[in-house]
Amino acid sequence: MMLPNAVPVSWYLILSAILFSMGVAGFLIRRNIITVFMCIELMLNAVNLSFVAFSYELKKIDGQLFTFFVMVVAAAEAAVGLAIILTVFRHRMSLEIDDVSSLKN
Amino acid sequence: MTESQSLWLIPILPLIGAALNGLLGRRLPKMAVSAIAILSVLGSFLWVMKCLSALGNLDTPHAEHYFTWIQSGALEIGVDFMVDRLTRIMLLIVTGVGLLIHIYAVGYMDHEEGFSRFFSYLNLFMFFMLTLVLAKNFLLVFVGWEGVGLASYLLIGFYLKEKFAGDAGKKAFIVNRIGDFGFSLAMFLIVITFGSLDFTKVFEAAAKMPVEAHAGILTAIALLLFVGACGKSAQMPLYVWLPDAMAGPTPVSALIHAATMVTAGVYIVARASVIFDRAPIALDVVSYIGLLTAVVAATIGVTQYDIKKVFAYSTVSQLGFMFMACGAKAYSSGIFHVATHAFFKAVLFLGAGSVIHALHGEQDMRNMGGLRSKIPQTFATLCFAWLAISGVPGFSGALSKDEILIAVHGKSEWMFWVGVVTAGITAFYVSRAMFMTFFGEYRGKAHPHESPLSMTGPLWVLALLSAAGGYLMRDLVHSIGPETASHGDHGSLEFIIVAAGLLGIGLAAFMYLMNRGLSQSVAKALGPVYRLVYDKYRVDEFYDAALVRPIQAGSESVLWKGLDVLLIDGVVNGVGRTASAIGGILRRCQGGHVPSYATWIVLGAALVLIGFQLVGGGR
Amino acid sequence: MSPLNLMLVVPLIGFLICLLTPKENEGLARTIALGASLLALVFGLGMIGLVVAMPTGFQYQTDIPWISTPNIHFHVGVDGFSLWMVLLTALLTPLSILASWKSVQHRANLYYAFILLLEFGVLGVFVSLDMFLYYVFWEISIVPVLFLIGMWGTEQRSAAAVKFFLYTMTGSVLMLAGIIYLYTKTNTFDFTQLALLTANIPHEARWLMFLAFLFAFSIKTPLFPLHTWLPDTYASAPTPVTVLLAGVLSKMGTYSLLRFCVGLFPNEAKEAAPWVAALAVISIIYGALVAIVQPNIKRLVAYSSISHLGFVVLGIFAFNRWGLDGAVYQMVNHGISTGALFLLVWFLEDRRGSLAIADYGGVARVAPWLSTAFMVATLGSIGLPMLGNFVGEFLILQGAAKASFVWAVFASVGVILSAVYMLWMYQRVFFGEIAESIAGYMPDLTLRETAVILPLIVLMIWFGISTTGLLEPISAANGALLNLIEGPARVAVMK
Amino acid sequence: MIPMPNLDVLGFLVLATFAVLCGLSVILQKHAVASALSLVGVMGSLAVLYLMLGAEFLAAVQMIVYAGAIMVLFVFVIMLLNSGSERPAKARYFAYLVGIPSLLAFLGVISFFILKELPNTSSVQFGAFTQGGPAPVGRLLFTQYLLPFEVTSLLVLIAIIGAMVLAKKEID
Repeated sequence: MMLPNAVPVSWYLILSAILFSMGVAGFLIRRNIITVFMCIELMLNAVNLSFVAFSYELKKIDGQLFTFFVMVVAAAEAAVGLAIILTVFRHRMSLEIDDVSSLKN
Repeated sequence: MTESQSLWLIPILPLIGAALNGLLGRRLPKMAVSAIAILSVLGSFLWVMKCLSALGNLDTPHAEHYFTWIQSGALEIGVDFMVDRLTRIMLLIVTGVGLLIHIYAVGYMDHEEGFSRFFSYLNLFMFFMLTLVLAKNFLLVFVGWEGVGLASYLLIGFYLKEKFAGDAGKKAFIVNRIGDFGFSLAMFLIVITFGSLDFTKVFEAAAKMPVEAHAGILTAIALLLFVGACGKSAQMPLYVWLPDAMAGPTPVSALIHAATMVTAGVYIVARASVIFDRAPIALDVVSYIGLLTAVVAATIGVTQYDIKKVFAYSTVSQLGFMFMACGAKAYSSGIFHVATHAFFKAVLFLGAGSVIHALHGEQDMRNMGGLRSKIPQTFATLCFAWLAISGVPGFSGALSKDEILIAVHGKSEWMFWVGVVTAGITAFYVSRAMFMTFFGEYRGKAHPHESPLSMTGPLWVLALLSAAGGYLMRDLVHSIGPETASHGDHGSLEFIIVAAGLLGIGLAAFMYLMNRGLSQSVAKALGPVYRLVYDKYRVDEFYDAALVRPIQAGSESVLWKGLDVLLIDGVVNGVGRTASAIGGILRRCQGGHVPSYATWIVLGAALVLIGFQLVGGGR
Repeated sequence: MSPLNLMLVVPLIGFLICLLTPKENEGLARTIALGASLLALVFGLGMIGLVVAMPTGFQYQTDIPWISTPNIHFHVGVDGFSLWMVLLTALLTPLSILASWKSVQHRANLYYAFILLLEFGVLGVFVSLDMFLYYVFWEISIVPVLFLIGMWGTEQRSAAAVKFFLYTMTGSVLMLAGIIYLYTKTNTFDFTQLALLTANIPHEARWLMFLAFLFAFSIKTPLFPLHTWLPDTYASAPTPVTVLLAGVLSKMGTYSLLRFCVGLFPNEAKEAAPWVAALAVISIIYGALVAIVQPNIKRLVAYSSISHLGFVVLGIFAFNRWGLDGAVYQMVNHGISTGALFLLVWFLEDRRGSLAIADYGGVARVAPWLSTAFMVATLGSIGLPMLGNFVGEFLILQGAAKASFVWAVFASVGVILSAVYMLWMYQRVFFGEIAESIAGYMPDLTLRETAVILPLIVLMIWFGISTTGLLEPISAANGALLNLIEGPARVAVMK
Repeated sequence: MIPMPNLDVLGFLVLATFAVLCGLSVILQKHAVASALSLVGVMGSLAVLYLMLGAEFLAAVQMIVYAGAIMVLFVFVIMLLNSGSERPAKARYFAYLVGIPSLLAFLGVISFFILKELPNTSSVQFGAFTQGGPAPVGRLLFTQYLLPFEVTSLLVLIAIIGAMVLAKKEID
C-alpha cells in the first residue's frame, strides 16, 4: 500500500464532511434527546475542522477566530439546550424525541 | 363704492340669538328666551331698514367683502355680501315677515316642550335665510341653501317623540338634497365655464354670451340650477316633501314652508336671470314644470281635509305660478308674487294655526265649522288672505297674479288658459276651506277660544299687508328688472282672471254653503279619479316602490350580503381555504417530529447541491 | 433635537414606560400615556409656524445614515401636507386615550402602551422621507392594531384581526417588493431624490412599481373592491381604537397614494386615473348604499368611511389643483368628523353596551347635549356648509368635474346618499319614543366626554368657516407637487 | 522497502480513522454515556488535528472547553436524568428511506466538489503555519474582532441567565 508523502488540505475537508454527515445521520436515527444534542455538537466540530483547514490553506487566522466564536456559541447553546432538556423532562418524564411533538400545529 | 354698511350684522344677530338660546336657553325663563329671539330678529329688521335707507335707490348694487373663504389655485371664493334691488325685496320679506312670525310663535308655542330649542332653531333659520339672500356668490348662497334645509329638517322634526315628524323632516332634507345635487353640479359647471362663482363676474361674462338656440352650456347650468330650485321650492317632481313638512309646528309652516324658504328657488332663478335669458330651452322647462305643478297641486288641494295640508298644496301651486312667471321672463312679477304670497300665505297658515290652537290641536276640517263667531278676529284676518289668494281685485294677490298670467299670455296662449283655470281652482279650494271651517255648524268637541294678542297682533298686521302690501311693494319690485309686459292695456285679460277667481268662490259657496251634500255626490260620481287625486296621485307610493324599496333591498341583499359578504369575502376566504388545503397536504410532512424536519433539510441540501452540479455551478 | 424628532421619540418612550408599569395600576399607565401623547401634540403644534411659512419644502429635516449597505437613512421631515396628518394623529391619540379612560380594565398598561406604539408608527409613516424607513414604520403601525383588536376587541375579534392582518400584509409585501425594485433601479431610498429619478426608470418597470404601490395603498385606504376588511375590523376593534383606525390609519393609505403613487409615478398615475377614479366613484356610492341598510351603528359609520375616502381618492386622481387641495383638506376633516362620530358612538356604547340601532330610540330627550354633539358630527359627515367636510368635498367635486363631469355627477349622488343613511340612523337612534332599554341609564355627556368631543366640534366649525390657515399651506404644497410633476425640473430629467 | 511514512500523513490517517470510529460510536451506541465518551474521543482527535494544522491555541481550547467543560455538562445531565438505554420504538421509515440516501448523496456530491474544485490544495506540514498561537489570535481578537467578541460575551451572559431561569422554574 502506497501512502502519499503528504496530506493535502482537501482530505481534512473530506474528513470534516464525513464527520458532519455522521452527525446528521445520528440526528436522524437517534431518539434520545441528549444523544441528538451530542450529534449537533458533532456537526459543529466537523464544521470547526473545515474552518481550521481553510485557515491553514489561506494562511490567515481569521478562520480560527470563527472556530473560536463557534465554540463560544456552542457552549452557550449547550447551557440553554440542556436546561431546556431538563425542563422538557420534568414536564413529560421522557427523553424520547418522538414524544416531543408540540411543534405540530 | 359706497361706504360699508356692516351688512354682516343682519344675519349675525339671529345667529347670536340662536347660540344664546341653544346654549343657555334651557336655564332661562321663557320670557328671556322669547325676548332674545324676538329682539335678535327685530335688530336684524331695523338694521335692514337702516342699511336700505342709507343706500338709497340702489342704482348700482352695494357689495361688501369680509374675508376669503376658500382659495385654491385660481379659484377664490370670498365671504361677500351684496344688496341690490332684488335682495332688498327679499330682505324686507324675510326680516319683516320673520319678525311677525317670531312674535306669533311666542304665543303659539307657549305650552310646548322645548321652547328654547324651538326659538334657537327658528333664529338659526333666519341666519341661513339671510345669508342666502345676501350672498354675493353661488357658494355662499349654497351655504344658506343647505342651511335653511337643515333648519327646516330640525323644525319639521321638532316634535321629537312623533315618528311621522322625524320621518317628514328626514324626507324634506333628503329631497332637498336631491335639489342641492343639481345646484352643486350647476356650480361646478359655472366654475369651469366662468372660472368664478362671484355673481358680478359670472353674470358679466354670461351677458356677453349669445342666446343658445340649441342646448349648450348655459342651458345645462340653467337646468341644473332649476333642479336645485325644484327641490327647495317644491316643484314637480320634488314637491313631495312640502305637504309632509306640515308635521312641524304651524309658525314653522308659515315662515319656512310658505313665506321664505320655499321661495328661495324663485329667488335663485331670478338672480340667475342673465343665464336663463340666454337659455330659452331651460325657460320652457321652467314654464312647463311650473304650470304642471300649479295644476297638480291645486287639484290635490281640492280634495284634502287637513286644513294645513290644503294650504300646503296651495303653496306648492302658488310656487308653480311664480315659476311660470320666471319661465315667461317676467322675473319681477315672480318676485312680486313671492312678496304678496308671503303676506297672504303667512296669514293663512298663522290663521290656521290660530284655529288649531283654538281647537287644541284639531286639524281636520270635517270636525270644524261655524267658528266664525267663536274666533272672530282669526276669521276676519283670514278673510283678507282668502280674498287675496282668490284674486279679488283690490287685494294684493290679484295684482301679482294678474301680472303673471298676463306675462304668460305673452309667451303662450294655452298656458294662459290653463293658468286661469288653475287660478279658479285655487279660489275654489281656499273658499272651500274657509266655508268648511268658519261657516255652518260647529262639528267638533273641543271648546274653541280666541288666541292671545301676541298671535292676533301679527295676524292683523299681515292681513293688512295682504290687502295693501301689493300696492306698497309694486314699485320696489318693478325696479328690479326688465320692464314686463304688464304695463299696457290688458283689460280683457284682467277681466277673465278676475272672473275665474270669482267663479271659483261662487262654486265653492254653492257646493259647501248651499248644497252640503253636493260635494260628496260629486266625489262619488268621479269615483276612481277622485280617489286618485285624494291620494295625491300616489306619487309617494310610486317613489317608495320605484326608488326607496329597490335601493334598500338592493343594497341589503345584493350589495351587502351578496357582493360584500358572499363574493368578495368569498374570494378572500377562498384564497384562504385554498391555502389551508395546500397546507393540509404539506402538514403531513410536519408531524412535529424534529428528525423528520431534519430529513427534509438534508433532502433539500442534497437536492440543492445536485442541482448546482447539474447546472454546472459551483464556480 | 428638532421638535419633529422629539415628537417621534416621546410616544416611543411613553410606550416603553407603559410596558414597565405594573399591570394592576391602570391609572398610572393611562396618565403616562395621556401625558406622552399630549406632549407629542405640543411638539407638533410647535412646528406649525415654520411649516406654514415655508410649506413647499420639507422642514425640520433630520438625515442620519442608518444602515450603510444598502444605503438606508433615518430621514424625516414635514411639509405643508404631512404636517396636518401629523397633527391629526397627535390630536386624535390623546382623545382616544381619554375616551378609553375608565373602560379599559384588563391589562390596561399594555393597552395604553400599544396605543402609543401605534401613534409612533403612524407618525413615522407620515414623516419618513426614506422609503425603507417608511416601510419600517408602516409595519410598526400594524402590530399594535393586531394586538388591540385581538386582546380588547369585541365580536369575533380574532377572525377580524386575522382578516385585517392578511389584507394588510398582502399590501405590505407588495409595497416592499415595489420599494426594493425601486432601489435596484435607482440605488437610493431617499424620497427627495427619488421624485426626480423615477423618470429614468424603464416604462414597464415603472408600471409594475406603480401598480404595486397602488394595490398596497388601495387596501389601506380602502378602495372598492379591497375594502371588506374594513367593516369587520372597525366593528371588532375597541371603539376608541376605531377612532384611530378610521381617523388616522386610513389616511396612511390616501397620504401614501398622493405622496408616493402620484409623487413618484405621475405619468402612470395620470394614465391610470380614469380607472382609479371609477373605483373611487364606485366606493363612494357603494359604501353609501351599503351603509343605508346596516343595522349596527358602528358598521354604518364604517361603511360611510369607505364612501368618504372614495371622495379623497377621487380628488387625488382628478389631477388638478382643486382636486388635490380638496383631497388633502378632506383627509384632515374626515379624520376629525369620523373621529368625532366614532367617539360619540363609543359614548353610546359605553352607556348602553350595544351597537344595534334597534336598541336605541329617543335618546335626544334623555341626553340632549350628547344628541347635539352627535348632530353636529352627523352634519359634518354629510358635508353641511360651514363645517369642514363641505369645503373638502366641494373642492374635490369641483376638481373632479373639471377632469370629467360624469365623475362629479356620480360622486354627487354619494352626497345625497350620505344624508340618507346618516339622518335615518340619527332619527332611529335619537328621535321617537324613548326605548325601554335606555330609559334607565343614559346620562348626558360627562365632563371628561365633553373635553374629548368639544375640541373636535370646534375644529369642525373652525375649518368650515376659516379655511385659509389650513388650505393655504396645503395648496402651496400641492402646487409644488404639481410643479414637480409637470414643471421644468422633471421635464429636464425626462430628456 | 516501504519508506517510513511521513508523520504528517500517518498522524492524519490514524487520527482520522479514530475520529470516524468514535463518530460511528456516538451515533450507534444505545447508551447515552457511551455516546458522550465517544464524542470526547472525536473531540480529542480533532484537537490533535488542529495542532497539526497549526492552531495551537484552538487545540488547547478544544480540549479544555469542549472536551472538558461542555462534555462534562452533558455527562452531568445524563446522570441527573438517569437516562438509560433507548427503548426500541417504531422505525422511522421516512428518516431511513429518505434521509440516509440523501445524506449519502450529499456526502458524495460534496466530496466530489471538494476534490474537483480544490485539486491543488497545499499539503499539510506540521509547523508550516505558526500563526495559531495565543498571541496572534488574541491580538486579532481584541482589535478587528472586538465588537463580535463583546457581543459574544453578552450572548454567553444571556445564555447563563436563560439557563438559570429555565432551571429555576423547575424548582418552584
